[in-house]
Amino acid sequence: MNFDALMLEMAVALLALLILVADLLMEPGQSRRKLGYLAIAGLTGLLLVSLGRYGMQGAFFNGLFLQDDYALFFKQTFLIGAILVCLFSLDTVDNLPHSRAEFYVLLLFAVVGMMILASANDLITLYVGIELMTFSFFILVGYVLCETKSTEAAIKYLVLASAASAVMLYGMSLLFGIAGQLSYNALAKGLTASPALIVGGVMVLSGFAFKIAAPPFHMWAPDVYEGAPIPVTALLAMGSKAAGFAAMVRIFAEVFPGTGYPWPLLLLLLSGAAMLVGNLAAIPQTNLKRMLAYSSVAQAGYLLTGMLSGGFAGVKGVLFYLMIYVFANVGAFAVLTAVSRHRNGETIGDIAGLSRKAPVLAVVMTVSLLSMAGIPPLAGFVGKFFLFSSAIDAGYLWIAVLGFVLSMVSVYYYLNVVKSMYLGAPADDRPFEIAMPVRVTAVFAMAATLAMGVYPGPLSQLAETAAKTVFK
Amino acid sequence: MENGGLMHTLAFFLLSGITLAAAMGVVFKRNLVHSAFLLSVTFLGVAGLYMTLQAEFMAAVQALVYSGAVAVLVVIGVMLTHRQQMSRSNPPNKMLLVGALAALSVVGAIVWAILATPWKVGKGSVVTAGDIGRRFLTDFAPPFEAVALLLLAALIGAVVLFKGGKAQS
Amino acid sequence: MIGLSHYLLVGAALFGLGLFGLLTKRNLIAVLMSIELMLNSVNINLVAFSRFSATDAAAGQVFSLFIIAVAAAEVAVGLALAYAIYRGRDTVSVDEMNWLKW
Amino acid sequence: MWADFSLHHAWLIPLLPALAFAIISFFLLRSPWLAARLAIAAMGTAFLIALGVVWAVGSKGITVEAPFVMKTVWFSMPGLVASMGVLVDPIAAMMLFVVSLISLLVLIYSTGYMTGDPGYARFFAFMSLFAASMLAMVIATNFLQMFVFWELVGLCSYLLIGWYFFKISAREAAKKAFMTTRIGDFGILLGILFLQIAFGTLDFGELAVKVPAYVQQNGVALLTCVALLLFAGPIAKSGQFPLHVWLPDAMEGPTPVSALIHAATMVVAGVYLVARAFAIFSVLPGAMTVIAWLGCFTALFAAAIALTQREIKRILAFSTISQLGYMMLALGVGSLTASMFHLMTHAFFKALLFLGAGSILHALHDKADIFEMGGLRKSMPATCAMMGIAVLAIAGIPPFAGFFSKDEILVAAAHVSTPLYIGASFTAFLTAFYMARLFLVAFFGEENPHNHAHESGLAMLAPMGVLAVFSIIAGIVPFTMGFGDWVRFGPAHHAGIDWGIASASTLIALAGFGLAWAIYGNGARRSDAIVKQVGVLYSLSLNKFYIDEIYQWFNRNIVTGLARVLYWVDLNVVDGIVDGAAQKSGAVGNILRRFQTGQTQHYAALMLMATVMMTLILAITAGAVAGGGKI
Repeated sequence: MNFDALMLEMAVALLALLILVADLLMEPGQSRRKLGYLAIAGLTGLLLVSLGRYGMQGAFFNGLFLQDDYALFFKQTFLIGAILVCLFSLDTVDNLPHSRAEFYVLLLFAVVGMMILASANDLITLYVGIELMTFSFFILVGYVLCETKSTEAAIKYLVLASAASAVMLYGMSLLFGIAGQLSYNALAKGLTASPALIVGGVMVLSGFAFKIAAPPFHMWAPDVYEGAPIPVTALLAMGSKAAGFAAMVRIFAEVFPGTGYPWPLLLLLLSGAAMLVGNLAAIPQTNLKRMLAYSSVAQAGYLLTGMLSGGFAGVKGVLFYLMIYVFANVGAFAVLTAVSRHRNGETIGDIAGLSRKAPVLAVVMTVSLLSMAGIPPLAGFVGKFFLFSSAIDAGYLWIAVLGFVLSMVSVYYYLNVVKSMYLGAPADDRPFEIAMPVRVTAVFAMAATLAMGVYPGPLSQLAETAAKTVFK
Repeated sequence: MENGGLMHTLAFFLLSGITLAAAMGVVFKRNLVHSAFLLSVTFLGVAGLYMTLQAEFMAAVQALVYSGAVAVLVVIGVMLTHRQQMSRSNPPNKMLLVGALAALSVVGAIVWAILATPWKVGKGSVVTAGDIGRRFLTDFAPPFEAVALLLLAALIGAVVLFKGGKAQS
Repeated sequence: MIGLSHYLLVGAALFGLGLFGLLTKRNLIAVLMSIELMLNSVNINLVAFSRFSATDAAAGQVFSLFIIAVAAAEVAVGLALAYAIYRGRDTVSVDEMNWLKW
Repeated sequence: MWADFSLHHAWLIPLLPALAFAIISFFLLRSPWLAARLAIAAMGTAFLIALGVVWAVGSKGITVEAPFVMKTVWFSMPGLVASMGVLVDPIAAMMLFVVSLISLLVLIYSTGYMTGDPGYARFFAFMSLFAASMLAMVIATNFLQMFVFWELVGLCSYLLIGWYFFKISAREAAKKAFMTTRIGDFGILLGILFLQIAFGTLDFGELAVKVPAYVQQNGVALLTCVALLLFAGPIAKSGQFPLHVWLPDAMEGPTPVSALIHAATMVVAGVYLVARAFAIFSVLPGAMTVIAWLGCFTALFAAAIALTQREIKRILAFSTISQLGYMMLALGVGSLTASMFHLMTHAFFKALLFLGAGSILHALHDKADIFEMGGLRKSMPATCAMMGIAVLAIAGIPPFAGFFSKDEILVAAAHVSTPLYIGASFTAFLTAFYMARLFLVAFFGEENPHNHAHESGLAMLAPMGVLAVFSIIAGIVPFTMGFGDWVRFGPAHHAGIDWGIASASTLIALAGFGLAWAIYGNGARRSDAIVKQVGVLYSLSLNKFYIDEIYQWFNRNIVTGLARVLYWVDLNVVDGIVDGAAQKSGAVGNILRRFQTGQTQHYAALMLMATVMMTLILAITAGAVAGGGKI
């Protein structure tokens, strides 16, 4: 048995257990900040180690667990996201009334689940990966029990996610019935055209659509995003979505193309719906977390256009876009954390006049939002360019046009926030205190967004290498 | 139980009848305690169906984990959260029609899939507990470890959530 | 002669009942129970396929064991959350959990 | 030495102000003095490099056909290699010089004008970024790079126009500017996309080779559409009819911002884009005709509006639109030289006009109506003199700068079409009239006893003085030095004056002055009687031909109508599904509980319905329903 393939996953899991044990050894009242730093240091170390693992290809456990550049790229995306989220959640965690160490533990568990998803090459591994991630999120979402909103969000997420995975499981059972096996390779050969394949495939797709929040499977997202603690929302928005795409792209690239059904049509519909609903529903939102939720729905729509072509150019766009989305997202949520700590709220009114109280944060927020809107020269523009041009090359001109139009619309609500920050008057004149980790995270995220927009070459190269390993 | 015999047929209909009837009870009963106990019966019925499929190990796990642990957990949950008015503790909401429509259309799609698909029914194979165990420790080692983490996460979660609930009240 | 389709149909019926319960029960705990019904129907499918048609029969049963494990954990977390919201709002009605909307 | 260095480091020109922006916004927001000095130092250095670039272009024989290009790969993907780099040719060099010089002068002017503003340091940061984006746009080597900075220019203008955020009008103006220009940006993005698909490249140099070849093979139909899509950007950004509506409102920003927008950065970006892509436009007669006529119409139309406006900055804004129309007209009739020449001279005298207007507003505490100013000649002599120079320049009186560039345009137009020439000449008449009106009423009218005007400080007057000098010499000096040999498209354009046209245009301008003198001269107010005689025309002009109202009507009746239809669908279809028929009536009053009801089970029901729908779609498209499982 080759446990080297599982090295990253096991290391993160061990890190989590280490924190759990260390927590028991510490005084009950003591701050758990050290444990947060431990998590950050551990994850950063792993990220550095993982950089050397490109080019190591292989299938393990009878081909059920893949180690390739594609999985590695995603794992690095998760690691980067988790590191940054840990960094700007240090203060949030310090202010939790209880169970502070467990926060990091569960966050790391979620990362393990995402990593497993990226490597999964059979339905069981896929399912367990999804559930490990989702379970950690159930608890993290409901973490702030003194706010029943948080609990309500957790319950909604639990009920809907469980229902979605039940539907997905039923679909998987039908696929198993047709092919008689569970590994992707066997499914690719064994899936013959039949009604069961239609129903099973659609059910599996529904499960994925839930994870990536594509309408009408997106309804949980705004409510849960609003109710969850901000760092959790950030990780949910990027990690859960990225992991969903990681698994979905693999399945749709390896398993379904041979079946002869027009799967891209469904992806097209989901993509169009996501762009429409996400961008239009975001306009009237006043709560920034809700607005970002709808915006993340729209991002899922953009990302789905990359899957339409079924070729590696589109997948490359997906990889690239997810990585830069992590940075834009971290930037926005880090700023939101600071604002929320100051004002105890996250509405557009709470952020008004931020440019005068915390100019750096205002700039970071502006850059992050404009990157999501796809304004050049920020990274989001390049990402959208990759995605849409792959769709156009595959003959889906109109979805790209729709994407363009709705990106223009999205500028409107993003700019509303910018307007409020720069042109609004602050709601109070208390001095604005920004914790150092939050500032560091925010500035780093902005620098990355700018750098990747101005010079996207290396990342796009990396994404291309990674995408190629899916299409052997 | 051998496949295809009269006994098998009888057992199948009996067990599936019990299972479905109990499941209907779970869904339609207005008393949550009744629903909880009928859920246990459903699980046992499913365990019986596994027996007719010669999946004894599965049946055992089903009976132990589900009927035992899960059902007990549910009952505890019922006890914790509802203290009075048990007879009306499990009412339906206002979307019976929509719910029925949605459920029926999904079931319709599934039934179409089941009936219209030419399943390749082979001679069938019986799985032993040993097979399962071996697979757990070889091919499926990654998910096996992941599920261990998942149970740990659930444990931590339950503790966190219960503890938090107390701290605040 | 009882065959694969019979089991699948029982599974489908159970799935439908679970769905109906999921959509129409007010009590959170009853909703969780309904989800359990749906998961059981999946397990029936998997075990039936592994008995009748699968080339890799053990995989189906392994899958359903995983599902059982996850389902048990799900109930635990779900109940903890139900308890938490009951403490906070004195209700476990799913349709009263609508503070987060629009 | 310096020229060599400048040429190879031309990328420093935009980078220095961009760095100034970054440093100010991160470190210097609380030290305004230092911020202003830093911004000016960065811009000054950039200007010196730009001078070096101009020198290098002259001394090294860099021509339009043989530009200086430095490129690196920006990012690449299958079918697209986007490069980023520096393209310097005489056109770009001219732009670098003009933009950096005017930005520098405006920054110096702002140190005086913005004194006391709470956002002093921030202002300099934004202005630096604004100029940096424009400069970066100028040296772009391909459409994508250009578009990137084009957008950045738009964003900065949004922030600067909305500078006085506490004024609702300012906020609305900022939004209007951004949204209107985005309409154009959408067209430009589509145009770029089509170019990429059709030619596989966005590089200006490569396109210049490929497009004419393509036209010879495949005709002009498709490319004309592409060119018009591309032209949508300039229409919006350069304030051409009918997307000019944002420009007059954009004067809500501080006056230095207006000067920068109107003279050197934002609005000329559109003209520059057409010039840069002239290889595409020049082979498409249809597109050229559209550009020429639209330009001519805009020039005339905006001049007609400017006749009756009362606010000083608003008059200047419409005059900018009119002059931009001139530049477009020149491009449309195929004379890149004339257009660029006018762009340059216009930049100087329009910047001077705006800075002068700012000086007046500063002195009068933002009293903007020219009829309330009255007799500023005595209290503000320096401003008066310099504004006078600018007025002579814009009216096209020889030997001021505007005369030479306007003459080139008129000559070019006369060669192509007489109606265009007549339109342009008439515009010249109107221009002379309304500029004289502004000048006479504001400086020579009766003194308003409520005004306590005083001359502005040196920080404001010095930049104006520089601009005044340029407004005098920027025409004749380049003209004699052979501007047309360098800045051109196609064969060299030899300087020469068509004496007939020149004398005609001079006479026309003088006639405009004369009419203005007859009506407004000597502090007289003979205008009321005239207004009565041409009442309809007057109110049309005063109300800007009701364009804003037409848009509002459209918005109210068409857009709102669409919104109503969508609302009806939402109410009756979506809600019907989710809430069930029984609850429909009860839910009518509750508008916001539509989709996101907060009810977990509604969400679940919708998800399941979607799953069923997807199954149906797939089954039907695959034909599996009828075929019993076989495709």
